[in-house]
Amino acid sequence: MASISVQADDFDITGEINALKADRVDIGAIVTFTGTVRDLDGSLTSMTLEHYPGMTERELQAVADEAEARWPLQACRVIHRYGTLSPGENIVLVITMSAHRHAAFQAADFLMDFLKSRAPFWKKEETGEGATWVDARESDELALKRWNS
Amino acid sequence: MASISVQADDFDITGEINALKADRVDIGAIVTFTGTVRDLDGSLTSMTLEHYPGMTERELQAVADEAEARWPLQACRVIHRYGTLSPGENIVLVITMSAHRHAAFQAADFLMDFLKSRAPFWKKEETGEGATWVDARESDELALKRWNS
Amino acid sequence: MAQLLYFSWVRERIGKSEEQFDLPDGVQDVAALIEVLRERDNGYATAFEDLSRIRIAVGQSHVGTDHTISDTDEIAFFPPVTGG
Amino acid sequence: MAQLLYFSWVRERIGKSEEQFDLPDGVQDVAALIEVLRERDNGYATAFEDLSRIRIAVGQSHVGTDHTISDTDEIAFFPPVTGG
Repeated sequence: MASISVQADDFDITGEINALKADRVDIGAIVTFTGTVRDLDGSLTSMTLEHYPGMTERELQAVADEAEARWPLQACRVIHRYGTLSPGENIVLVITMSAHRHAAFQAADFLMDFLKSRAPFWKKEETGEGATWVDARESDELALKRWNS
Repeated sequence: MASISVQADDFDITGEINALKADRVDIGAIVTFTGTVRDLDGSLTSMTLEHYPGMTERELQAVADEAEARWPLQACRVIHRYGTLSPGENIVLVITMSAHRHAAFQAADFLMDFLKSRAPFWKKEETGEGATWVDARESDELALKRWNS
Repeated sequence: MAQLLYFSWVRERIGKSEEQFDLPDGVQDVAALIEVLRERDNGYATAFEDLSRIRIAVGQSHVGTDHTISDTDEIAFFPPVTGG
Repeated sequence: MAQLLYFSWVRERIGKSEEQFDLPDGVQDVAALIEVLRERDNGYATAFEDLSRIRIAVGQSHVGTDHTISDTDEIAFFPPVTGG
């Protein structure tokens, strides 16, 4: 079953992969996606992620279960951080494991698209000028439509 | 510029990401693909990867450069192992970093498809019954066609 | 009493993150609740001034403004999500 | 002298991984070279019995059987690759 975590702490990708994979030898393909705090113009001091405890876990579990229903995955893990993060820090980790590489790629891509539009997190960017809530992007809504057919 | 390695030694994904990313804060999305030695029916003793030294490095560099030309990547790394590996061990690692997640996903997917059909490696599987060269799969040739349009 | 939750700039405009709220008679869906809240004060009015920017969860599931609500529900209002 | 390289089961069938080879007069492309090699002994004949299973690199780049070759080339023969 897909495993999810909502946590303040950072994660270690190699460690998470090893814990998921353990001694299994039926996995041929492992895909990870890591989202990090981006600061394109050098003005960002920090980013704070607010979330909706309870609903966050439900939504992450639901999207991970859906990925496991759509693709032949041997393991699936989602970790999303909350709290105040610095530029360059990790925000989110998705890991998919499958016998087949295209299943692992597609499931990870799908997980990120759904997470972006459904998981109740809100980013606030702090700069020298003050703090601003990040606006949702229409492209994230559009990305979801790829998975409806 | 894309960085490639052909090596006998194992790799550490977190370590490779940290080395590539360093202190950069303009990266928002990191995708990794890891291919591992699969043993679906429990009969595999080991797998040996033969390669063509010289040409292997050229092909890996060419496909990584092509990925950087097609997508806006901030970093791209390919590591491919050779030699004798046990079931479950790592074979190949692809890392792509971009400001945008779809670019990172597509570039990693592309890299694996091209690598599978162009990089001069040959797998030999050893079981209790003897050793067999793994046959190329037609599906790997077909996967390439996705990237021609 | 319904439990109302507010997040992100909805929370900041209203000035609180949660409250108990007795659904008035006749308020049977989210849209009707929003109309009632808007009348309370300027913070609520500002939070709900553009409903295209408001998302709703009832019982921790995404719903639309036509979703039926009752006095035991957990009802959350927030902007479009921006995690990941 | 051309440098010939063999990999995987092509190497095993021929019984060596590399050799120097003096291209005979008239051998100007890979296809002609394969015809000459096939005649050398049963190992070569078996290695090259099904050309649909043979891939070729000249100067460490993938080429087809119609690729022109010269006496200074590095010419490699191998099965379809199976890395990754």
